[in-house]
Amino acid sequence: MDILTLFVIIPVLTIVALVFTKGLKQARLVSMVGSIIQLGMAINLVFAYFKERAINKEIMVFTKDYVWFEQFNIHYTIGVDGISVALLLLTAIIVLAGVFISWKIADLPKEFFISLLVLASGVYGFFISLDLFTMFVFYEIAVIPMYLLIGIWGSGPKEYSAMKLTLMLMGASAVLLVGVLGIYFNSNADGGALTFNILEIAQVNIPFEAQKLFFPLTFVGFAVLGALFPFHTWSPDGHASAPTAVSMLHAGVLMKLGGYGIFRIAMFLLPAGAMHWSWFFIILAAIGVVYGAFGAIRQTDLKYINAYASVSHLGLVLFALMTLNKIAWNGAILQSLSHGLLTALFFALIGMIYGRTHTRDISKLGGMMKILPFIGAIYVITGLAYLGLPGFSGFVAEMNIFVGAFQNPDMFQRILTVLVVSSIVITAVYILRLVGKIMMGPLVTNDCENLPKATWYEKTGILLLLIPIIGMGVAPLWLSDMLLESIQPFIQGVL
Amino acid sequence: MIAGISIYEILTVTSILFFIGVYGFITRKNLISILMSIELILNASVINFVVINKYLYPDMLQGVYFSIFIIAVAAAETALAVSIIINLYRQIASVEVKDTEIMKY
Amino acid sequence: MDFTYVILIPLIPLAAFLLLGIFNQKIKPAVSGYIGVAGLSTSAALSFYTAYQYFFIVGKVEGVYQTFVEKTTWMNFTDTLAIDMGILIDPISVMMLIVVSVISLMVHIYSRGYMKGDDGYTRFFAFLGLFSFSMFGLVLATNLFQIYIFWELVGVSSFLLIGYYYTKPSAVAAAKKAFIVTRFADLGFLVGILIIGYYTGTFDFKTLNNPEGSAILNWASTSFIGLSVITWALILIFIGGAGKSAMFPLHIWLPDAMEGPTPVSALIHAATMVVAGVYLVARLFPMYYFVEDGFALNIVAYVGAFSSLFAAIIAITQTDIKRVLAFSTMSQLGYMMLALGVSGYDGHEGVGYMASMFHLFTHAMFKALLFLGAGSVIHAVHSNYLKDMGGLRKYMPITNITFLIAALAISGVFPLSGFWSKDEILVAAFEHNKLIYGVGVFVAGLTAFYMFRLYFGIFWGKDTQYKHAPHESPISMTFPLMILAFISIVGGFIPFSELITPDKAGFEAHLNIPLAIVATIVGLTGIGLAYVFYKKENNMADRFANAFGVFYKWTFNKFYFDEIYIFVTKNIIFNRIAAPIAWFDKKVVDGTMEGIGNKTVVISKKIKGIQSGKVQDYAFGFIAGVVILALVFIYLWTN
Amino acid sequence: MERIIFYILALIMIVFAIASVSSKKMLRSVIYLLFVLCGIAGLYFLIDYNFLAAIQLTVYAGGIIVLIIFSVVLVHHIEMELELAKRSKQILVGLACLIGLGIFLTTIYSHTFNVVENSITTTAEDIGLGLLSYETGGFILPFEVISILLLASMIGAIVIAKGKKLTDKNEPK
Repeated sequence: MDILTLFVIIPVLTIVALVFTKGLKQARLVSMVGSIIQLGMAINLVFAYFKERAINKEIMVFTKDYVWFEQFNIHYTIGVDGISVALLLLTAIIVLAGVFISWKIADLPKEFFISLLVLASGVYGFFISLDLFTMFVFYEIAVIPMYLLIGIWGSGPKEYSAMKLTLMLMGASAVLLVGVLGIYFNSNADGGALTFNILEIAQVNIPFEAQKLFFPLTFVGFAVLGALFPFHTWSPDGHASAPTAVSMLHAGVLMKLGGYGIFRIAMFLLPAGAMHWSWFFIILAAIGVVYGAFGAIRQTDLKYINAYASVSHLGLVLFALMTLNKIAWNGAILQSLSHGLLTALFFALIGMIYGRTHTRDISKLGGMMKILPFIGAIYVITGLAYLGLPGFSGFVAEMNIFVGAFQNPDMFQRILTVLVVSSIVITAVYILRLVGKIMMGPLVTNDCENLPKATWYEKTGILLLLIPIIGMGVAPLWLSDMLLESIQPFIQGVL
Repeated sequence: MIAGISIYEILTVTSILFFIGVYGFITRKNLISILMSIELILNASVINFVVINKYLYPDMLQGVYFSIFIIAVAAAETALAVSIIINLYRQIASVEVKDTEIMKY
Repeated sequence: MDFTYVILIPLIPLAAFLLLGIFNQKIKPAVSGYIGVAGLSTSAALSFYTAYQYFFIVGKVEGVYQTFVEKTTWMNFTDTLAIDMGILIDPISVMMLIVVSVISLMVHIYSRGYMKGDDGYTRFFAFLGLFSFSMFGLVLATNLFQIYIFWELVGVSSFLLIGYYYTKPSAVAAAKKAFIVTRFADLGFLVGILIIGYYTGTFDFKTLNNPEGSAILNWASTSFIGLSVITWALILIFIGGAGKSAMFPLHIWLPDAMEGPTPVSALIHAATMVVAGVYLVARLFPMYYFVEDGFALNIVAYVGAFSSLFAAIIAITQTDIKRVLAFSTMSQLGYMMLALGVSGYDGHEGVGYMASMFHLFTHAMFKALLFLGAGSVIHAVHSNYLKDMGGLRKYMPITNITFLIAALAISGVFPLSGFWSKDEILVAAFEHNKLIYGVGVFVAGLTAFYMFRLYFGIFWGKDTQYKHAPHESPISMTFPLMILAFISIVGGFIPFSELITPDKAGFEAHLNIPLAIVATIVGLTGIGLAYVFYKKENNMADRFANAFGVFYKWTFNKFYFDEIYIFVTKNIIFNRIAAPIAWFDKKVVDGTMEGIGNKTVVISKKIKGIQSGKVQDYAFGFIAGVVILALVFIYLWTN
Repeated sequence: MERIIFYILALIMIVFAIASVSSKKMLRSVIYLLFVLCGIAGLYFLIDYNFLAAIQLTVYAGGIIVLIIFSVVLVHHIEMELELAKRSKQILVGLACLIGLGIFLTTIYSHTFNVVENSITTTAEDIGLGLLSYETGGFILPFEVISILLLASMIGAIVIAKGKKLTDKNEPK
């Protein structure tokens, strides 16, 4: 058994073990153990990667290849580079934190954890696969459980939100599938056989006309998951209705699949298409950044605010990707990681506040810092990290994006960059409004004076997320260098 | 052979009959009327069999045989249809098409 | 000389912050106060040692002060462009170390008395530690990006400290306002950094500031709308500095920031953080001076002069003593900017630069003193307003005397420290630009007037009947006052012209007697007027105010800048931009998506009707289909 | 002479067919159909297929029409007015039928039939022999199959028509 396939096997084994559990206590224990093993493996993978990278200069390391469906040349091809390693680690962290945050889930705990782990296994599989078709399969595996998770364990208009989210993502998948097949049927442009293997396709010069046609399809297919304006509307409703751990996992990891897919497939395989279309999508992304931030200003539901903030922050990822610049790409990956941790943390905190006060309406909250000092303090820290304060991961990512985007001497792109930079001010406005309203200020109601303090599992979950955020923010060099090295072969295509 | 009448004229008549049958089949709202329209259609085609046999292949009788079979089948069909109609009438007290749409969707 | 130990100066407060922050609940308040003071004392001692080492032992090589840099890579962008973290030792950074550590230490000591019994005592000291760390990091920054990083951290500690009384809505609003306004200014700073980073290929101060370096020599290589891009970058960076240093029109946050505890106002909003903008311009002074013949520097001068005048006028009418001091701070910061703006580079030409730094130093001391004195008063009478005060000299002798010393110093009375630094500024302005000189002299008079209005209003004036007789503050509060008063008296005799000059070579400064006399006369006139108006309780001031009428009202309302700010934020951003976007998102974008969904349902219902279950309908479809197919195949599909 | 008879027959058939599908009275509609069927029998006489004409008369005109009349009488009041389709639908269907007819006719007229002039008279004997022959071209197998089919349909018709008892248990109303 190779080191990467284990990432899919472990969740599956955990699911199998979960099937035989009874009740909440056993279910969460099994999930926790499974997730901890997973996290351990992810950390181990980081070290193994560094060791391997020192001697192996291929684009991907730990590659394995098994034929899966011979007729169409579909393989189970796996391998990782620095980017996937980082994202795998992120996923493992968030899944474990999600398990901790769901420690007290009341309804159908077993089924909940199973769905959660199915989702996780899809994500893991997506990050390790190097075969378009396999990737697509894992992508679907990751997206489908969302419907159940929101529809069953959600709150508010959950059926509606679940349906909306699933339909929009499925619609995007359909578009994506066309793009993927388009790539597949052009993969013999140099006379070879049709193939789904990403590394092989990257060697092929797909005709420009085909690239022009299939790049937007592939891009949009993934970008909907990355909340590209104007296809972001599933995100606020979906997040608002989803249970906490699902919001965490979805915003934290699943939405990263979009950016990662664009990077790995759209950009890497269709570089000419990317260059041809970059002007268009960069505008959309820039609009998304500013638009999401402004949208967040006016919301009154905590989760909606965070969802719009995610639109804005993930807009930055797409923006950075479309600038076709190495530094900005590094920033995009960093932003993916940073946003994943931050937004998961935010959702976790919102879940805790909601679990105690049973409201997410900011007009009904106030002065929480006094009653819940730990949660309040972490909330403020998270808010500050979210608005890009130095010392936290967000700053590092944003600076990479801004500096990278500014390296392009094209005046149009510069102006867009300045526009995008201005989002840091708008972000400050809504974050501070939020913090000022719910954490500071006078108490709004008196009946919440005896709210329970944060429990050990909540604290564990929070610290699990907070420590990497600070780690990334204080010492970004090793991570940034690891990513830069891995980006190098990808950027060559578009330069 | 009918003296002075070409095959074209006969075929014209049967075509007209056929389409009258089709028209009736689609426009009538009563199960029995529909059954009658079907009879018209059947008859029009039976004539064609017969006439083509007579005009083009007078040595053979296949057309005739076919018409006999068709008449036999039509008789059986009518008998069944009538029994179904009667049964239906017992159940819903109507033989109008609009009352028998329960199988839609 | 190895200056690596300087890194400890910021790290010790950081350690204190982490210690107090993480074990917030577990540490006894008394202990946390000691931890804070001990940490800052160590930093201060190290700062003095550094200053001694630098200025008197190893700093000067062949008459020129050297720049020492110790750094390590923090993040790589490209092969050449990277963010470094490190320390940069040169005259101004060492001077700032002294200022920050002294004021911060004094405020730490003072706060032990002032904040006694407060719920968030430990939290307060933690935040002070965070601020000190950030400020030290800022002054020691080796490159633009590092200064930006600490710049933001300073901003956030300011946010946290202004919002220290977080249950008070006005404090929360003020904290938000301060952060957002400065963040808005930082936008300019950041874009400026991006431009500089792209066109010069470095963020490093040493490379950028080298008068023979490519960054300065090649400034004209690219231009944008009539100006060199580098000039644009410098203007944008100055916007960042103006935001922090409360220059017009980004000053609106500073008066509100007085919602924070008074020691915080003294530390952050009088002495250290607000001078960061001045420090930033001074840090990049060679660039400002050489690029495009000082175009950006002229902007600095005029903005500084205008802010100085503007704030001084407003200060006259305010009744909240902390706000008077806040506007005074803004006015004095304008003075420093003005001084930088009129400075030259070589030798005696650099007097403005020197004077600015000199004034930064002396101002930090006496303004901190004023704030701490005001804090002592507020502590005693539990009010911020002049109307609740009067005749306090009898109750609070030490505060009275130290406050008087500070007021005299800021008014520029010989031989207190303010006299010397202000005189140098006026000399520089006189040599450079007569208009700015005129403004400077006028502002000096106004300063003396409003300061003594304040002084007489608090300690003399009417004999207010107090419910609880005010009493002198404890020793922990008066001790810092005395130290600062001492520095305010003798600070003017430090030979700044030897130590801090643009070309780092030093020159002989002479007292320009005629200008000094003019300034002194103006200052004394201001004091005299204040004496006449406010020494005894009388209605002259009111009569005067009535005579000015509308102008007085405008001034009293700070020229309605807060209203404009509220209009912009509430009406324009919140209602005119955010609300339509929220609406647009709900109705148009989401509406489109929803519409697609709904239309699908509607259409499917329509299509469902075709499947009617009527055989006749099917038959019709069949017949019509056959007919059409037949038509197509027979007539249209004829090859 | 035959020509005239043919035209008369054709006219009768078409007119009564139209009347049959458009009449509002059920029973009349059936009677009109009877005329059409008789006309068809006449046509068979004209082309010398007497046996066929006889079958047509007995089975169709005799059997089926009677069956239909029975059912009409069983389920309708004699004078009940039938509901007609919507005018728009009538026109639409009529149009489709006319176009279809046009296609039929143009196709027929554009095709040259290889007509063999003859005056062979087919007797019932010929037909009977052919039907029962099991040599090449014989129709004995279809004949048997048809007879089975008739039997089956007869049984089926009886079972269905008398099905009331079966439904009684389930529907006690």
